[in-house]
Amino acid sequence: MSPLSFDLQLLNACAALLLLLSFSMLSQRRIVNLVNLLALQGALLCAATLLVAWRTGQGHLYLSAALTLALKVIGLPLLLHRLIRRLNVYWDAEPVINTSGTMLIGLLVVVFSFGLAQPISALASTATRSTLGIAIAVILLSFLTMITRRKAMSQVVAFLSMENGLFFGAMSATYGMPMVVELGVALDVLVAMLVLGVFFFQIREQFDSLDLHHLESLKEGE
Amino acid sequence: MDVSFSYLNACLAVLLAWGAIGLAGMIRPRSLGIAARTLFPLGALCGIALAVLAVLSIATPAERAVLPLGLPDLPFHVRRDPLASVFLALLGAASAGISIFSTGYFRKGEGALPGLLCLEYHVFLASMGLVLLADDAYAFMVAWETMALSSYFLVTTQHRIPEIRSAGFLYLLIAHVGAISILLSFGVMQGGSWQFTFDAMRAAHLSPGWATVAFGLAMFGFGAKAGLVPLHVWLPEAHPAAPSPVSALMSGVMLKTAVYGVLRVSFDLLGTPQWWWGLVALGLGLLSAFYGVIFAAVQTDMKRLLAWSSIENVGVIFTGVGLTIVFHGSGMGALAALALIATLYHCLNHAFMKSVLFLGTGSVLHATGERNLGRLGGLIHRMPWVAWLTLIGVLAIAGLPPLNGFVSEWLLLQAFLFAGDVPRTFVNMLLPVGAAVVALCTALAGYVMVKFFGVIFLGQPREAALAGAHDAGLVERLGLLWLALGCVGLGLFPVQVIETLDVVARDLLKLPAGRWGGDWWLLAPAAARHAAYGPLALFGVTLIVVALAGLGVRAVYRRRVRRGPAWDCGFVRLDARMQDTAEGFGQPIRHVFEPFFQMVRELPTPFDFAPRYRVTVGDRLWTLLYLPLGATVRWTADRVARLQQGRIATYLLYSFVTLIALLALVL
Amino acid sequence: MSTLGAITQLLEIVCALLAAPAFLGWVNQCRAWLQNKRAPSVLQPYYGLRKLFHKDVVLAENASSLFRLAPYIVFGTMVAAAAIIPSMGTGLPLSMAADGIALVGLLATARVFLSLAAMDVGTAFGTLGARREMMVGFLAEPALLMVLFVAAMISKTTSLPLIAEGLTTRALGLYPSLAFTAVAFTMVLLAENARIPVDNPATHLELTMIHEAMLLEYSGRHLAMMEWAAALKLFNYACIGFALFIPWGTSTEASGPQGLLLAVPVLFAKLAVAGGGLALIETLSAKLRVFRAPEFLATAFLLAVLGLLVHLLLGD
Amino acid sequence: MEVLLLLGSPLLGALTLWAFGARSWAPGLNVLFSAATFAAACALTARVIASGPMVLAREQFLVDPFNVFLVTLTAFVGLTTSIFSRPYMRVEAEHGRVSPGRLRLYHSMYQLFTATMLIALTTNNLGLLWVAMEAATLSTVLLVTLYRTPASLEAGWKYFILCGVGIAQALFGTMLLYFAAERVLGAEGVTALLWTHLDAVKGQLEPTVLSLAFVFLLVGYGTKVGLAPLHNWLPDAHAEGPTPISAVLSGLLLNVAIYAVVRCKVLVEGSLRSALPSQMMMGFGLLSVVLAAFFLWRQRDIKRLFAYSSIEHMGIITFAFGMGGPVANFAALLHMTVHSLTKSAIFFAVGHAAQKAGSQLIENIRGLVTISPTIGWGLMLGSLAILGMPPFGVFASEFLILTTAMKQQPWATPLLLLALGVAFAAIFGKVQPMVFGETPMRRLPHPPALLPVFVHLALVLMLGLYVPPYLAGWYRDAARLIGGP
Repeated sequence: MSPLSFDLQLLNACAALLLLLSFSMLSQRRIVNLVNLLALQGALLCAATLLVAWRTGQGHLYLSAALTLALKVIGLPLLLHRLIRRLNVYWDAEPVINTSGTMLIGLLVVVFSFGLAQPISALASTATRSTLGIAIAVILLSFLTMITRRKAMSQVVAFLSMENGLFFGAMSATYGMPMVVELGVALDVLVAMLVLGVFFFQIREQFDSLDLHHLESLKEGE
Repeated sequence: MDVSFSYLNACLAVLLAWGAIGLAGMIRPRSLGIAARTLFPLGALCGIALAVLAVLSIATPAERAVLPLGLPDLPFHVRRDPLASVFLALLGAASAGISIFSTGYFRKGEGALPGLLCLEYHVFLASMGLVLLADDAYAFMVAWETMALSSYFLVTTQHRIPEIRSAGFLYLLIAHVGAISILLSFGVMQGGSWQFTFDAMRAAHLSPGWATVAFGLAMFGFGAKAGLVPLHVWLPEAHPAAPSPVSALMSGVMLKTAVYGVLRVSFDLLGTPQWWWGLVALGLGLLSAFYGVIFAAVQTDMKRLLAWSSIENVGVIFTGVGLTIVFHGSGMGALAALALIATLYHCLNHAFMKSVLFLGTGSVLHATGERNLGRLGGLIHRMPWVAWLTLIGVLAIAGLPPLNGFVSEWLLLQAFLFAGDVPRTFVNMLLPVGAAVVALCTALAGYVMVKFFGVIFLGQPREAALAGAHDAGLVERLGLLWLALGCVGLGLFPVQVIETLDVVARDLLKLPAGRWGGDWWLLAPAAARHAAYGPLALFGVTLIVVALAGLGVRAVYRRRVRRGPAWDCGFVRLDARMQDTAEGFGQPIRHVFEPFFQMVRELPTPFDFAPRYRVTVGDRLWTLLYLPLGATVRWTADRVARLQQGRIATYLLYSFVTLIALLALVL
Repeated sequence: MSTLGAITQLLEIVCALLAAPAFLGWVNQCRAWLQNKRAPSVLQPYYGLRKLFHKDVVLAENASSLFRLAPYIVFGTMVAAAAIIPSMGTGLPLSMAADGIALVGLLATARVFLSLAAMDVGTAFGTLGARREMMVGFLAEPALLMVLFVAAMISKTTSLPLIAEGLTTRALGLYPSLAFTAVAFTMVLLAENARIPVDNPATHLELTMIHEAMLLEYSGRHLAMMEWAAALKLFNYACIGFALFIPWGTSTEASGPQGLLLAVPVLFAKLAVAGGGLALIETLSAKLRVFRAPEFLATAFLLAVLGLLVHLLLGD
Repeated sequence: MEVLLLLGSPLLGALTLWAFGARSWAPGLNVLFSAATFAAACALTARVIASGPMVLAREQFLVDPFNVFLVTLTAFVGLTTSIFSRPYMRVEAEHGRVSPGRLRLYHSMYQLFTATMLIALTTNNLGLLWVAMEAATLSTVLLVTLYRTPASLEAGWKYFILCGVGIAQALFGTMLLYFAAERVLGAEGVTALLWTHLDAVKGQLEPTVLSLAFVFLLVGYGTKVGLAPLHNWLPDAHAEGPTPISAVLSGLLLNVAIYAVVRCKVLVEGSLRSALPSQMMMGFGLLSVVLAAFFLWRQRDIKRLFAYSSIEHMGIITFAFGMGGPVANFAALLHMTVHSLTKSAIFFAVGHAAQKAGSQLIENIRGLVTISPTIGWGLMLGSLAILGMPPFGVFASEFLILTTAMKQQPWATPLLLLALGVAFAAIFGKVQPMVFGETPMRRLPHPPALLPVFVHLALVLMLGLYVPPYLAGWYRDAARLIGGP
């Protein structure tokens, strides 16, 4: 097996870091830190995109990287920070499952996603194919984070992290989606954030808190 | 579509006319004059026309047509054959009487608007007709469910009464479940041809297993409609809840569509039924007959009593169906034809007699506002017309010669009697027991009917208010008369009817054409040597004897007739409350068949100044079968509801687990 | 329709009409003898009828026309029933028109009218009697039908004359099925004719009576018709029994007028024996409580069905 | 041209109403734009009838038998709902439940929502389909929370998060699809997400990838369809939003989502040549039908009741598409049509009923037929129609589905029978006392305008007795397109 070229090594390092970040998000309970981790994740994603763009010379990837930078590294974290300050939510409550348990499940999820990615990676022609497993793992770990959180804000952060994972996956499997789609997705994410912002204020106005246990009244079972 | 004259087209035109009459009622829905006094007689005319057409067409070969309605690949197919004609005749003739009666019956301010009633009523009639004519599964199901739906709305005419609402609900629920079952049966019968016409089903070859599944589903579905035990629970609730003409239609005609369905499925669509299916039908029929009649005997509500009696009669009819299948499956064509004729005859009979009785109760209800037998009595003085016409129905349904009920009973017993050669010993042993049960049920029906007539019309009025009761109006009498004449006619001229039914039976059972034996006045299924019944002669002799006796006694003994108070046996005050109540009259039956009833007694204390003994009789099957069923569903629903916790994390977990599980599945 | 047939028919009807009260009287006489009482004359029922016919009718104020019609209907059906039972000869033209099942139907008609008439006046006794009568009826009727069925299955016909003929021509022997049904039939006969142990025709004790309770409101000629009809009923039942179980001696088409001449004394002999037997049973048994009557009749029903099954199993 | 008009009209409407949505004539404008959309849809339909399916705008848009009737249906229900919402929202505003500002939001988002659905239906690009679906979610989130009550906020939040997460899975699925297609269609990626191209080469697509992709797509779009156990947002969102929105959510959005699932299923099945996708869909469908039937049993809120009924019907449709084959597909398409017409009609009637009663609780709504025969009969007939009573069209499709199931998947029929029975008992047992019986409510001075209800019911009735030949032709073509085992 020939040693990988330097840029690929870099890319793999990025991917590994992304996975690490996902784990730390899974265990992180301070919301401010969570947002910072998200910004970092965005930055890594941006870097990875740039690397791939440079390597393959595909123009639209640069644009994609720029979008990521603008939206996910700068825009959304800033927005979230503002919200945190305005709404005064810094801490998430005790997670549903304790941290070590969550980690263990996370580990299983990672193993599962690597297994899942195996057949796909084997088919892929892209140089980045080996990182697909990590993309899936990021998605599923973010999913897990959403499940274990009790504050609306941290759920949203995890949700955005899932989007990051999706982008990373798209990039590693196919060097990104067609431009139209990427633009559309970006627009959707932006709008989603705006809607969420509105939402947070509405929720707080009603419940004086962003704690999700207020949002558990519509149910069937006793 | 061919528009030239054919019986089929003419029948369809009548159905269309019914639909149009119904719609016409909605032009001015509040006008009683238009809806009741004008449109119902028109509907009755249509009924007569349909009956005439159907009778004329019975012996003619099947006709078919395709209507420009329905699903793209499945337009409505219609087909009239002898079997359909018999039931069409039943529908037309019975509904004519009921429609005439309805003309006078519906009054202002009773539940729904007259126009709406008119619409529902005529749609009900038309849909029943379409059920009989349908020749593909879709048209059949549409007509079938329209029938259920329109009758549901008729049942809930007085929807402000909670009991009527729950009766309607139960009715529609069971009807719907039954309809789904019928639909699934059609699904089996189409046999992978994806053709839902009955022709395709006739051509499809099913394995015995699948054929049994189809028969079972059909039996369940049609049995639910017919009110076979244990699917009968809706019937004693829904039939009494409806206005009386509708009760008459439901009991008299609608139940027969279920019989038609079973006959159509087992003999026509499935080809040759397997003989042991007959035992299933026979068993259910006998059970229903017995169960129905003992419950009828202990009822205190006159319409409910009649409803239970309908269960009994449906049971008898299904007994006949079962016999037919057993004989047919054993290759005994002639006997199968005899049993089938008995079945069809009883269908016709029951349509007339039950209609008379229900309409009679309708008149009583109108005159007195009372359904409870315990508050009626002595109405023969106030309502002689209704009383005497009802008496005909009572005697007929009790199976007494020379009226019609006896004829079908006689035929059925003959079929049982000659069953000795079924090539299966076990069945041979079983059939006589069946005959015994039929005999018992008929005798019990007599008991029930004496109670019904005696408590309502005879004796002293149990309530002071009854003194103001008035007899039925002219048109109502006319309707009753028509139906009562039907009972008499069917009773006195059975040969003519049976000759026609024989054609149907031979057609349905695919037997070679032949002629029904016997003279015009003498009913003899096999040969006069074996068994014969000549109602005209019997009736004539009895009548002559009665007349001679009456005239003779009067001529010879001219003693006076004095009126005096009834003998009080030494009691000082003999009042109406000393008569048997309905509960009292049912007491022997309650006593004898106690294990079948679920009774709650309310015994008065010795210190009670106005003591009242009350007993309510419940249906054990309701508590044993339906309540647990409902409880199970509720229990499951409670468990299922716990899935919806309200916590978003849980919901996300569901998605997560689903995703992981599916991915694992794919890997 | 042969002349002989017509003659037999007429003779039977007349004979039934005339002999029925005498048969009742004979039974009563026998019973009195057996109970060591002074017996009334055999003709006592005739005296009773004559007296009643000559009395005024007192109708309850509440009675409807059904009440006045019922005696004639009951009487008429009984006569019609007598006309189709082959008591003397089997060549009855009318029996073509009504077989065994129709006979049961006729008897049921009579019962229903009797009960309805009893309910008409609206006294406690009338309804009570009607209820009890119907209670007896609903079990007795199917039992009787089952009895007929056994005979019908043996001779492959439901026509009573043909059954009788068929049974006559069979070899003499022991038929277990017929034995069962004979017992059942006797029980039905007792119950249907208001005899002990089910009813006691001699008392008017309200707690136990059935038939008399229904007639309580009748008087004069109406009562006479009812009494006569009751006597006819007993006579008819006896003749049904003869036709089913001891049919020997009845005339057939083949035996000609001589047969008919012979049949009359044979019938009277049978009646005499049967009356004695009936009286014996009545003397030896005790009156059952009314609520035990269904059990008594259920036994009869059961026996009849058993007879049927035995017949099917043993094939005789 | 027609497509441009079709998509342009609601987009323009959204913009215009964003500006003027608070004016008194805004509801009229809303109707006007919806009418224009409907007119465009009709024109498009006419063109398709005349000249057959077509691909437009550099292959980005596609009109074929499968979506043309859905487009017309969407535009039609959009129009009737806007007609219904005019008096309905006026009363809401009079009651002070919505401010003029929110009415502006409402009208604008209503148009935007219509636009996104139409884009999702007409686009040929699976990526755009995703974008439009997401946009549809976003535009309705704010509508669901229009009343700003705690319950509506909760419902909106759940809707947003669950559908957001769900649809993210769909994006990943789309990506995997793209990945597989790219290997066949070339790396330039211009055509690799176009459905027509994918359909042409579906036999060469890599089965392993596609099966994974299908799982993600099914879970993703299935969340929007409301398949159990992914359905949890649906009853909340339907019950808490304004009734016109419940009507379009239930009647239209679910259809669009199921459309997306089926489009994907066609590709995956073509590649896999196995029954796996079918089995998954049948499993989801059955589970939804059964669970929804039991959920129905406990409902106390009328809109929630019918929301669960929607889940049940989506389950039936999914099950039918899962069975596949010309008959089942045909039935499923017909069912989509009649369900959306019927369900929206029911919501119209329910909306009026709840408004008159001042409560959505079933126990507070009694004897509607007494205070207003039109509302009462509308609700009664609508419920009976949705319960599969003939001669309404829902019965026609259920007839075909059940008979097919009896032949192809007999194991499923006891479950279906059970579920339909339980659902019937549950819904009818609750609707009957609402419509019939005594009522504490006062009789209305004027009959409410319920034209849309009866127009819908009349159409459903017609579809039960007569399906126009061209519609039947589309169903048949689409059924062939969808294929199946």
